[in-house]
Amino acid sequence: MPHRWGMAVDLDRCTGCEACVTACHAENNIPTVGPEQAARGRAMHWIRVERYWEGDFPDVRLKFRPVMCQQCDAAPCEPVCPTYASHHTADGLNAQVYNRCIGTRYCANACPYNVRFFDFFNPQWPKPLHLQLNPDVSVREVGVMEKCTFCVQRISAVRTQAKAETREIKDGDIKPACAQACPAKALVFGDLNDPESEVSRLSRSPRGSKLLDDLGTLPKVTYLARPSDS
Amino acid sequence: MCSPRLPAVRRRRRRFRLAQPIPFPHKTHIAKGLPCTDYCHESVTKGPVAGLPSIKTCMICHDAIATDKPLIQQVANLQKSGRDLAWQRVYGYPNESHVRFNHAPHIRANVECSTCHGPIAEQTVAERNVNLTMGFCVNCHKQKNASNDCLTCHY
Amino acid sequence: MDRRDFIKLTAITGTSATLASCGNPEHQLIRFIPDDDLVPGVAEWKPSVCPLCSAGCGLSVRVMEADAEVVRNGERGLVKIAAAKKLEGQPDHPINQGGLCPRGQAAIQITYHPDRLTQPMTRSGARGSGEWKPITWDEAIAEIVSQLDQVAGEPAALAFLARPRRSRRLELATAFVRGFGAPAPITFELFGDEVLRRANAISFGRDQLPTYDLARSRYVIAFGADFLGTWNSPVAQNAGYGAMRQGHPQVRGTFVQVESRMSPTGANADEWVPVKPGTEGVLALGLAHVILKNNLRPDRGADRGAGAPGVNNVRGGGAPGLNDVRAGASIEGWSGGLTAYTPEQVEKISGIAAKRVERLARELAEHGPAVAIVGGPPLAQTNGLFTALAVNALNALLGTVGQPGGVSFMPQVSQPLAVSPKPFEGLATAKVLLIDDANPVFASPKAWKMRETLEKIPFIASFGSFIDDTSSLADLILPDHSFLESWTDGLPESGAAVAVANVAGPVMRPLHNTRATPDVLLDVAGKLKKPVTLPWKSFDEMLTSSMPEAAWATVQKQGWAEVTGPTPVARPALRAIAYAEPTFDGDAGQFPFHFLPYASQALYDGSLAHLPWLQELPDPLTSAMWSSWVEINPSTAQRLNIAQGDLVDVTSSQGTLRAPAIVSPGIAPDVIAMPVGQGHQTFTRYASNRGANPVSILAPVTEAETGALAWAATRVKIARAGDPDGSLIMFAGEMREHPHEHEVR
Amino acid sequence: MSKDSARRISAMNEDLLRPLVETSWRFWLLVAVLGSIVATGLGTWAYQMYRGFGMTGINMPIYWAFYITTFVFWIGISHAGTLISAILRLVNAGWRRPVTRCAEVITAFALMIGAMFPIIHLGRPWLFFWLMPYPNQRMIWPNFRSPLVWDFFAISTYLTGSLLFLLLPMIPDLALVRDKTTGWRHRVYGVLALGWQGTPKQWHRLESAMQIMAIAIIPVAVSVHTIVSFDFSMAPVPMWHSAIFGPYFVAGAIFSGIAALIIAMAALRKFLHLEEYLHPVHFQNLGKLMLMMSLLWTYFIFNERLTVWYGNASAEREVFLVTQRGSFAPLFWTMVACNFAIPFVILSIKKLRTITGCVIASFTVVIGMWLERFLIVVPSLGHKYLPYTWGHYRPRPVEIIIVASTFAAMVLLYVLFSKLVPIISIWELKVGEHFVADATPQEAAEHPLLKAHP
Repeated sequence: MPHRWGMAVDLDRCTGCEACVTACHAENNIPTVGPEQAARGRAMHWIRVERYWEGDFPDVRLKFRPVMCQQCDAAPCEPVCPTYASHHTADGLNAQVYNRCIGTRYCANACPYNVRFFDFFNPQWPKPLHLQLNPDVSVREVGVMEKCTFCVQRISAVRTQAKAETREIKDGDIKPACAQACPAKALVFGDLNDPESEVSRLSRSPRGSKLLDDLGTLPKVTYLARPSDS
Repeated sequence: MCSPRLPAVRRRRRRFRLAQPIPFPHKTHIAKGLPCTDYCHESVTKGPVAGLPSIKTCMICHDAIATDKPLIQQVANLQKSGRDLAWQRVYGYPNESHVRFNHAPHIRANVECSTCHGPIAEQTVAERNVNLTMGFCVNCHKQKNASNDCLTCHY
Repeated sequence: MDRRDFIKLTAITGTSATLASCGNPEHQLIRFIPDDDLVPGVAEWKPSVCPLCSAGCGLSVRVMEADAEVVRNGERGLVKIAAAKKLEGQPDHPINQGGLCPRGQAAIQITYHPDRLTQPMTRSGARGSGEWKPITWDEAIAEIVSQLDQVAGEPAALAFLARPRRSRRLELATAFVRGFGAPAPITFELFGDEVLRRANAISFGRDQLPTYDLARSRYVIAFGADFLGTWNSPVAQNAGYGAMRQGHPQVRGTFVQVESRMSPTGANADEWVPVKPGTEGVLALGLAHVILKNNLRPDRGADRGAGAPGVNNVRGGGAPGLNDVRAGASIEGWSGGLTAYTPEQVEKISGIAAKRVERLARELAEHGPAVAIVGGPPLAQTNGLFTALAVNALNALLGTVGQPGGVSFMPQVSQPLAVSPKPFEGLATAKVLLIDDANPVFASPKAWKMRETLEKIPFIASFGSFIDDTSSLADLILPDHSFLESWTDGLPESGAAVAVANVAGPVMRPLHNTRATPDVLLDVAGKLKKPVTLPWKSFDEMLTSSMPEAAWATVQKQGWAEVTGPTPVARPALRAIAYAEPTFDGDAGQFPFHFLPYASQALYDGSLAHLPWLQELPDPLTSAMWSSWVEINPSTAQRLNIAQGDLVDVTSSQGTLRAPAIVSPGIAPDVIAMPVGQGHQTFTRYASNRGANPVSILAPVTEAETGALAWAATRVKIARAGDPDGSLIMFAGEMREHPHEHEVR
Repeated sequence: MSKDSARRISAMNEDLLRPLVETSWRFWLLVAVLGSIVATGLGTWAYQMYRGFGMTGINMPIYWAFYITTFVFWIGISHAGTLISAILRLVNAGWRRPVTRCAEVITAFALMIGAMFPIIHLGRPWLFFWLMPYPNQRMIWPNFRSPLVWDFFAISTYLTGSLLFLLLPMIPDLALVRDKTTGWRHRVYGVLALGWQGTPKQWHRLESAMQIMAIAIIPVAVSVHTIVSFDFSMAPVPMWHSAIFGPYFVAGAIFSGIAALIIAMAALRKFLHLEEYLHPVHFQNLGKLMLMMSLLWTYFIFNERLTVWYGNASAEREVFLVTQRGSFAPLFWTMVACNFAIPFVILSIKKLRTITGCVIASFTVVIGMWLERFLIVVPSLGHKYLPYTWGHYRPRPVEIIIVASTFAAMVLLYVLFSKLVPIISIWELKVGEHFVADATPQEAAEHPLLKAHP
């Protein structure tokens, strides 16, 4: 049976520290765009920690919610792409193929989660910052869309490794950069087709729900609610 | 890092026969019973990159072997001056192809070096004889029943 | 030209083409023989230590082959190097347990920073002009040796300025200056925890920061401490917090935060209790009063004679006779049941309803194990020590000191930190100043006249890797290796149950013509006219000799080892103190608002403002990037006609700063908060002249007992100064999930 | 043939062919001015490609803005023509005769300009051909599920049809130009006239072809704008995902098309001195048609917004409120004024329904319809489901210059066209005025075409 990669985000564990955000930048060669571009709304964060205020002082509360590509099973980004740059893989990932992307940005409009980012310019890494770039991940050029890949390079590496050792991939072998970095262990990644995996167990939790569930996108990221939020 | 000047455009054209620091005779070394994946390109079995051997690798053998040849002496002198052989890559992908090729699984699947690199074993200076187009990869993947998903190579 | 060429041509306008062409350096850069033998394309993981704060998280560094441009023998060329690619938390490290905070992740950019200093330099223009002349290391060392020789024999002529860290590095510096006959290094950190250390010494005999066993707590009440963000050992505390919430089946710990401005930590609380600044200790004692009065004391607290075996060894290292009864004894009226702190009294002082105090006390007592945490702003008041002692006493009463789910103290093998509350005092007499990566010009109030003091010192040498507000005043720059290029060490004070010594060797070769500062000090020590004799030839030799062989072997493998040794015990004089009303600088009529600077989640105390990843990290609460801002309560903003993004003048008795406003519901109407981090005059291309520095307008008020800077005790007034100027850059659009529902309500 | 009608015919020939042979310095000046604006636009586009798409004001999450707005706008304008002239031909409205060609030309040029925008807005415009199904070595086809690929087919079909529809009735006039001119013009128009001799067989074939085209082009035109609306309604974006978008877009397209037509006719009338051929009644009739479309448009937008208001889905409500009374409210109410209030007042009062009145109303409608497209595209994208990601949009100079230059391009193409081809269909006009004899050889006078159009 093919794998079906998914994630569970425990909002009760998440403290909004944003370690995942920097980890993702470091892993995936995400450029910083600088203050002028950031002011124009071009900052790129494949994973972001949304925060919402509730109530007013003094009875005020705050909600954090890390949002990355939800890797939907019925992804609205996929059918709209005219060139198949955005497509579905056998193990359920929403792939973004940079070299096939011509930059219509239609996928980003169709994405209800707004997790797709566009390279408005060629990325800049003033020397020697470029030495940090991860050689396992593409450096995207101007005019293409990019987004969270569930760290497909890590999935691929573990798959290759497992194959070389003629074994199955074990639960916990693969950790995307965000899940690896998370100090509070709020992010759990794994195979949803394996009923025993940690992510499957968490996805079945009664606290679990999908983001914008009513849109019918069938996301593979499950959010586990903070009990006090109900 | 290298500078982004216009000659980069011309480079691809010249790539098929690049000026190497020395005319390395692949043929001679293979004939002497030195397989590609030992010593010189040994990382090919371990990871994604085949690697271009440093002068240190050359000198492991040539410290003793063929030390009378002028070319070898040239190499030895180069090493003494602290410099490495500036090999020019013959096969590779431009960044905008976004190809993440991994040698190791291909070696494990018993793909011959010559499948992708042509008769390099019979060449002296390495030449690019196989055009590694996407069609080339896809056809082979189809034949061998390997995954043909875009995400297999492009990420 | 075919299509591919065309793409290439268009791509050439930017870096991607540059990067693409890097593997094919046909443009004639010479290649040098590599020093490292790495398998290309295959990652190696090496241990290291995060240098950014005193938490001391263990790192696992991904190292891969990369082509670097270097200069060798005056020739520019390419060489394959082992390059650090990513920092991850080390899975087995007892403190961070595999996790890492956003700042730690970004630390790698220190090594590769484009504005990092690459070689020794001497000042060529006027002081502070930013004009430098490159020199060789020999010249640089000769210069510093001659400067030191000139002041040899003058006891207070040499000063060494560093950040307070328990580390062998600082010990080496101490040994150096002591050997020279100078006073110990002056260590200063804006968000230092001297008050809490002193309080812990008084209450528990431990002059260090506490460790919280949050994973096993069922009720956590925190007073101002941003323990999930920037305070103490945030990664360890996050790990514990996650486990407290969802680590146990069916049991979910409750978390209450008491503070006057919602911190990223407070944002996670089940109950958020806004309190008048400086009255947190009163609330703590109010809770204690209710517990005492109603005899709600948990059973486990009945016997407080000995630590429970097998759990966090609070009194570790044998400190017989020290028990936490002492904690209560430090509070006036404790034995009498704290009658001065009835809920009604607490309501009057702190503004928290008596009923709420009563309820919180009952919850605390009933939902054990419970723990109270204090840190940050409450301790940066004139009565900070009282507040810390009060919370310590509450913890003692709750019976969870040294118990599972409570507060404990990590065993220590090093002497406590000697922190200088007023660093400028030690500098007044200095003729030669050595600065090791400290930036007091930025991180101290203008009123301390740090810049003026430094300008008067005849010779300043800086070891830092960057030109910042302080090192721009230096005469000589002796750039250090980055932490990834050299031996690093740290002796964390908290975050684990065992004594941890972090020591890691270099994971990569130096990129630039830099030298490790400890080795430079050792070199200089030997070259002085009257040499300072130190027992080590190099820093790694010092590190080797600092631990047993077995531990050394472990250290080399994993970057840390458990060490043992007698834990130093502090026994400061015990004197019961009572609540004293906090005093603030500035008349309440003229300056109606409390000014609360806080450590930024991204930029910490400003020492990380030069890292682009962190500049572009949206602040967790406001989502601001690359900005400074002033947080204002909506009702206050409305009253003063201030809208989001409007420029606001914040004026204290010390001066005025201007920054854009963020209208935030998570702040009390009489409090104005501002993140520390921006406002550097000089600090690389990313942070220079960006935003405003709230520290600059702080009044030089100090905590009454310890003399530490009371950075939360300044009052300010604010006024709208203009329309938005675009300097406030936000990542988020809206702050509420249902903006209009809110409006309707 | 009376003397009178002979004079009339010769005057007609002279009036309508004059622009083709006489060129004043004013014309060259106009072409120079317009040409330089267009050149600036092209240069700006090149600059945008060179520097990166970030030169625009587009951002996360407003990934479509000025360019797509203008794309939809021009595709809408393109309905001026073919659709209107086809309907008028089919219902045999006699007053259409001087109008049809003006209208059809608008279609062709508006389509060409409109079709540029999906390419201009691409992140990597040099790869635009990946939108087309072309045989390639890698056997990779475009994604036929994508509305953008449907767009490609719809627009290319419509453009082909419109060009045919424009060119077919041009043949007799090109032959006329051929016959009335000498030298290079004679030779060029001789080629363009495709050997038209005006034989009954040719008239018959022209008639059949035009009938077929007139009928065929209507569903194509309707489908084109429906498919353009699918670009939006296929995406789960609040206020986009709407079943009404198809007819709503078509109605809006015809509405703006009529406005463009009125403006074009008035301009031609004034600058080419065609007062004798374009009468106030033509404007009044088109004005009435526009009034009807204005009311229809108003009905649609009322419909759209009312159902959203009652539906009260949270995401849609946010978009609704931000357009209705939030930051987009000034634009929204300007649009309502431009598309409803002003044209309604001008066009429903007979006294105001003069040529000037109609032109004023048309200008407001053109502005209003551009705003309508803008208000469809931008507020929705800026206010999707997760408020954390809401954003603002402000156009940047490159976008403004490129969009503005397309208006100049439209005028330029129109001016050049009117220089090369009689902008009013001479033979149809003659047919309408019973000057059959001159228009056609005698033996063709009995042809059903002429009977059908007395």
